[in-house]
Amino acid sequence: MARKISMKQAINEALDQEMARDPSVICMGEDIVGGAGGEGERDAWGGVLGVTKGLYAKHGDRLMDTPLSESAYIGAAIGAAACGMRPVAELMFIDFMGVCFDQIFNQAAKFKYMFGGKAETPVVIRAMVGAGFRAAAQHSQMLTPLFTHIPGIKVVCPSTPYDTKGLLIQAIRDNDPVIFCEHKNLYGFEGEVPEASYAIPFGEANVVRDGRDATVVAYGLMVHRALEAAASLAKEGIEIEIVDLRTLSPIDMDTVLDSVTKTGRLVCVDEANPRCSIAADVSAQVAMRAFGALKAGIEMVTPPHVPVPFSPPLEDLYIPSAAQVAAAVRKTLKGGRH
Amino acid sequence: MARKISMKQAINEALDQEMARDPSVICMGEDIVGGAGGEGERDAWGGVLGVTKGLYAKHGDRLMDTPLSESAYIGAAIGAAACGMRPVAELMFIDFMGVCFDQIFNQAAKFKYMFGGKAETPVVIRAMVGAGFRAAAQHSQMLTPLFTHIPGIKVVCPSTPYDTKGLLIQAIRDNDPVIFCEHKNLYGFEGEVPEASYAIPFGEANVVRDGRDATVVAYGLMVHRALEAAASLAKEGIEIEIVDLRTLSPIDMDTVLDSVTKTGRLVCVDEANPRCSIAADVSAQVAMRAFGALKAGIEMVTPPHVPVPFSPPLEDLYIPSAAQVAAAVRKTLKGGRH
Amino acid sequence: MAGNPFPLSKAELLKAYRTMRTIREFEERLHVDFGRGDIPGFVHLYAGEEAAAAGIMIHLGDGDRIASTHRGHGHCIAKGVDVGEMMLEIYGKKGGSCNGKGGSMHIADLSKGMMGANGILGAGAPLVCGAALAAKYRKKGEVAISFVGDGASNQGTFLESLNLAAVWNLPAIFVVENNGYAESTSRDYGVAVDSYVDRAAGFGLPGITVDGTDFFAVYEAAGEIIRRAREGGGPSLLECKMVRFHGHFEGDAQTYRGPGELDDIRANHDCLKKFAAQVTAAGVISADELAPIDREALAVVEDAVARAKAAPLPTVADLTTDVYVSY
Amino acid sequence: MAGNPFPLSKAELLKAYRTMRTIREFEERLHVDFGRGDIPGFVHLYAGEEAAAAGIMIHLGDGDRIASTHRGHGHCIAKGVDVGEMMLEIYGKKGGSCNGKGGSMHIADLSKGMMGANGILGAGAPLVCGAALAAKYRKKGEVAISFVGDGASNQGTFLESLNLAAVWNLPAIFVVENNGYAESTSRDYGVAVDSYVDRAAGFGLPGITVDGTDFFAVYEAAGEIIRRAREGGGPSLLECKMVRFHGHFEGDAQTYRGPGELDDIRANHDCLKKFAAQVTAAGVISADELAPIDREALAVVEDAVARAKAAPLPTVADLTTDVYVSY
Ligand SMILES: Cc1ncc(C[n+]2csc(CCOP(=O)(O)OP(=O)(O)O)c2C)c(N)n1
Ligand SMILES: Cc1ncc(C[n+]2csc(CCOP(=O)(O)OP(=O)(O)O)c2C)c(N)n1
Ligand SMILES: [Mg+2]
Ligand SMILES: [Mg+2]
Repeated sequence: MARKISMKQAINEALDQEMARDPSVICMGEDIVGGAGGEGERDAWGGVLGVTKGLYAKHGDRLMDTPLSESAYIGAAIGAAACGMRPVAELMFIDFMGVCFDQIFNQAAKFKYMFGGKAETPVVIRAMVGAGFRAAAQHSQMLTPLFTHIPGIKVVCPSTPYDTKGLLIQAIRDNDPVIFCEHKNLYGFEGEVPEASYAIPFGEANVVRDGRDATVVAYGLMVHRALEAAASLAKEGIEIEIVDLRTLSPIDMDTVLDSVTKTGRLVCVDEANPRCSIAADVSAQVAMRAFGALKAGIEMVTPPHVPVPFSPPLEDLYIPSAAQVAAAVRKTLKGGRH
Repeated sequence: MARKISMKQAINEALDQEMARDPSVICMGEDIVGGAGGEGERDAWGGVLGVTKGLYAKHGDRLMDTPLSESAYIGAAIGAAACGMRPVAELMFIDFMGVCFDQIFNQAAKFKYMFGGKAETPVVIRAMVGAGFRAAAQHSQMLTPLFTHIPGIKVVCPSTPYDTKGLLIQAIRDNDPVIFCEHKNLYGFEGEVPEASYAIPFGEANVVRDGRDATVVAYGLMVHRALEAAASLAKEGIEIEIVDLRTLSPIDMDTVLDSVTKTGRLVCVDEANPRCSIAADVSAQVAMRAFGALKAGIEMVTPPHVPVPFSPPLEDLYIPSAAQVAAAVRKTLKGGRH
Repeated sequence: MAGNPFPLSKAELLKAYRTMRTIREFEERLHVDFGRGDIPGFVHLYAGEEAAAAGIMIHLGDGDRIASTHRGHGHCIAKGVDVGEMMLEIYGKKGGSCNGKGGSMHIADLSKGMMGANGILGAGAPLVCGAALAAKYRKKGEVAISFVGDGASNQGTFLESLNLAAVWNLPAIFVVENNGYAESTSRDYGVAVDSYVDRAAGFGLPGITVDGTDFFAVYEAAGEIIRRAREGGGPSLLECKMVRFHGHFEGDAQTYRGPGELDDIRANHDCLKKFAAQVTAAGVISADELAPIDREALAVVEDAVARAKAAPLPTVADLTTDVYVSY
Repeated sequence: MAGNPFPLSKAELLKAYRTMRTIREFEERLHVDFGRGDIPGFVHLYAGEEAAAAGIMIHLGDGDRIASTHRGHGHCIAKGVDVGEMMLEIYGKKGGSCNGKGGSMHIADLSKGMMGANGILGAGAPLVCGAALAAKYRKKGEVAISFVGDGASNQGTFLESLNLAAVWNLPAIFVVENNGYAESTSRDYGVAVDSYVDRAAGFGLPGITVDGTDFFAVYEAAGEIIRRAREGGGPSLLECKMVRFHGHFEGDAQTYRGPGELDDIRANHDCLKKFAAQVTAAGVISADELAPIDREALAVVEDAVARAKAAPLPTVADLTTDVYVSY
């Protein structure tokens, strides 16, 4: 069996390998090294949860700590990308996008189109997403739909260490701006990851479980909730097919449509708030493009349309559970054409 | 027949009447008066397209010009709202949200929930939306889905001068934060508007045309495109029902579901980019909640997933047309259960 | 009161001491309880910085607004937010300041003029411009104060607010709590100028730097600029140089600190020790008069913890309420 | 070259004059054509401000980057962007700098180091930090320059960038084009300090203010700070005080101007007139030598307009290309 490492280590390794391979790859972010300007340890943090720890020893000043100015340094990463570098900027929590969104959605995302195709902006913005950390409303959001809505950026949200490494390497090599969403509650999740470098192409969803009865579409942490649900449903004789989107933009609708054509039923699971969500997006596309294959109404499993609460029992209720996924599957199986 | 005024005048009148009625209503924004600090005319602009012109003469310093610092002054409007005022802040173009989004989505939208219900933030943020002005990628976006995705804010986008006046008055009186989206290509559009003050409740869609054959859901400028399409379809004997959402958050799904239950067919028209759009949101909810009523696949009519181009013929192709709406209606009428 | 060299009465001095001691006990207790795993989430402690909160807030009433930071407990306590409700909140319990929905980083109490701790750096500054604007319209001489860390002073929101406050001549005060670090990064790496007074000057604001571990230095500087703001004299910036006793957040190993740094700051820059030394040396208050306050503060905190542990958690019904005033 | 009191050769002087005159002709022609309804969208003219673009850009090569503003035509022309392609772009035609997709507010040519006009105020400053960072890694002594208006200097993005450039010691230069107005609002309303040099100092940047209508003043100050940046001496701010001949955008009635203001600035603060007077008074260049340049600049612009009018429009196939490098 291959080596098992955590998602955190997979990110570290992908960055390490790409920095070694390509001198134009640089990293920047708040405390991604840590200890700058002080009298203690350099590389004191390696990012707020230690993801980039150890890279400074290998790559030195190609990792840059930044002042607490996301507009300036995310914008600088974008500007440097437009001038031939391949910067990987860390936004720490995706919730902080509100102080620097213009640089992402009006600058990086639009350069190529606005400039008539004459610009390339190969920047990667890494950010933690998702709830479950008891970090409350401003440090726990998904926000993937906000980026997915914007043409010109690519949005990635892996569910396993294997995908994380391969997709991050692809993100760095990709010539378009990429928002790379790391679920903080998966950092410790371990899985098999080859040591050698590899890239996973964007726009290829992964069928992580085959099944005939219903299609469950998910990404990030929700893939694991879907897998849990599958285990309990299997005991009832219900076999669900699980599609892990992996990249939200571009999105691999073909795989989703193929699966729905086979199963005739669709449940979309999303940790983002429901309105204008990824779940809604996938549901709508299926309702438009594979209506004939649908045997019952589509189900969406999302948090309620509320901010993320702090108190642990509330937060646990907020995040879609395996039980909710299973219930939605049962519901769509009961439904049918009148 | 009642008096006819333009949408621009309707906004001006709503602001005027509310400022007269309630001393806690104040307005702020870049050049909403104009001429500040200079030697020429005061009230030189009344906003970049003259919407607030004349209010300064009546309400004086309750209209405040601001430095070009959207974070600071939109945030100030929010802070003042939390302290008992009813500020109406103008963001000029909604495209500028990227420099001040945090104040809107992490502050205003979340105060009530994060603070356990103990805060009220009755702020209105007015902004121009939409394409057609040859203003290119950074001055022509809809972006309504970005705000609609966020719990805690309300999102309004009227299609007529009558609705504009009533909804803006409601927005000002409403105790939640409201993003009030004004389609710049409707500013000159005229319609009947009573002089007396009136409020239109949020969350009540308007069936602007009755029809039996298909439901077309739209908002803002797209309502007019749908009406155009209806006229040409009627000649073919096709009668569409048009639902003008008016408010996107809260959204009146009941009216949409009732209409779809009657017609069995749905076309969602949206000037926003397609991914995670309002069109997708409505489609998904219908596919979940009224699947049994659907006789054919849902159709969505949106721009392509590209930024707004500058060149007039490209921009005209970008914006969904009446012909595209009509074609989508014809398509869903041809579709049907297999 | 002959023999009192301080600008405050003995009662006021005792009150200030009680505020600082309550904050200290509150934070040290959280440190212990977090270490035990009793407290969920991110917790940023204010211990070591108490003199700033106390020295500023003593000038304020409930009508004056403040906006705080992620490191907000000290500001809350000094502004009069109920310690028991705060503890309930930090434990995620019903009856907490935010009914358990906010947690440490979002404690607010608008009835006390406390507009919220904030998980977004710099976000309080624009809000405080708005509070100050409201005060200007109300014409009751109220002020609004934004707290910001040395690191967060590089946020555009904060910088824009300095200009807006100056342009509108708002009764707004910007307090930079300079504790030398932003997370693990030294203040001198993140900010290229030595003094925040220079930065303020670049926006047209008067600024002043004080030893933030010296209650009296803070008290005097804050009093002066708050008075000016109340009288229509406009905004100012106050830099408090201070120390943080604990890590950036609980769980931080603090390897970025220099050798002996923590011992030194606890020994030589403890604002509570300094205050006690000052008032006892002047003979205004005796150590015996301070001791009961220490005991009472401890009791208040212990009581708060006990009640927080015993209190019920929110339930599913709470999940979907409080999003909107009207639906 | 005895008798030339200027720091530039006669050839360089003629080149600078040609740059400025080309900008002027370009803008005055757009003013007329916009009035006729020939040009779609928002158009912000640079006429009156030419000396700044010319005096700065003359120091730069294609490897040096600039990021411009909504008022970007002058920067583009001075940076060497093709005038014909610019005109095609402004007319929304195929073959334009952005193939018609960008328009006046988004003209870019990365091959010339021109990173784009920008419809978002202040947005160029972070981008320029990145360009300067890239230059630092490349170690070829390249610099990057951000232009920003007096009004946009209050954007948080711009302010954060000053700090970042200082902290990272970047070869970045921030040019504040202070034309006295942000739309209809006077600069003195929007900014509470008299000098941008003070604002720069608040971030640790050296700053200098020059008469932006005096080509030679701009030339010298820019040369000095660009040299410093190339040599690793770090970022600076340059404030150019200047005048804008037209409205904020085409269609602006400019009632906010004082009586006689427009006449005065055209008569007494025309940078082209000033330049011509300076070089002819010094006897270095005669009026007869300038006249052909005037004619040539006019011809270049007229030719560009003729070609732009005749050029084909983009077609439906162009609508959906150029969003991504790879799909
Ligand atoms: C916009 C934003 N960026 C980054 C963070 C993450 N963060 C939280 S606290 C902190 C350090 C703040 O340092 P400083 O302002 O000096 O305050 P201190 O913690 O020292 O009190 C950082 C980077 C955040 N919460 N918000
Ligand atoms: C973020 C943002 N806010 C507002 C605007 C609208 N706007 C365009 S130009 C302008 C005035 C700019 O003034 P200044 O920076 O002095 O430049 P000038 O026009 O004088 O060259 C404004 C407010 C914008 N484009 N972007
Ligand atoms: Mg600090
Ligand atoms: Mg200007």
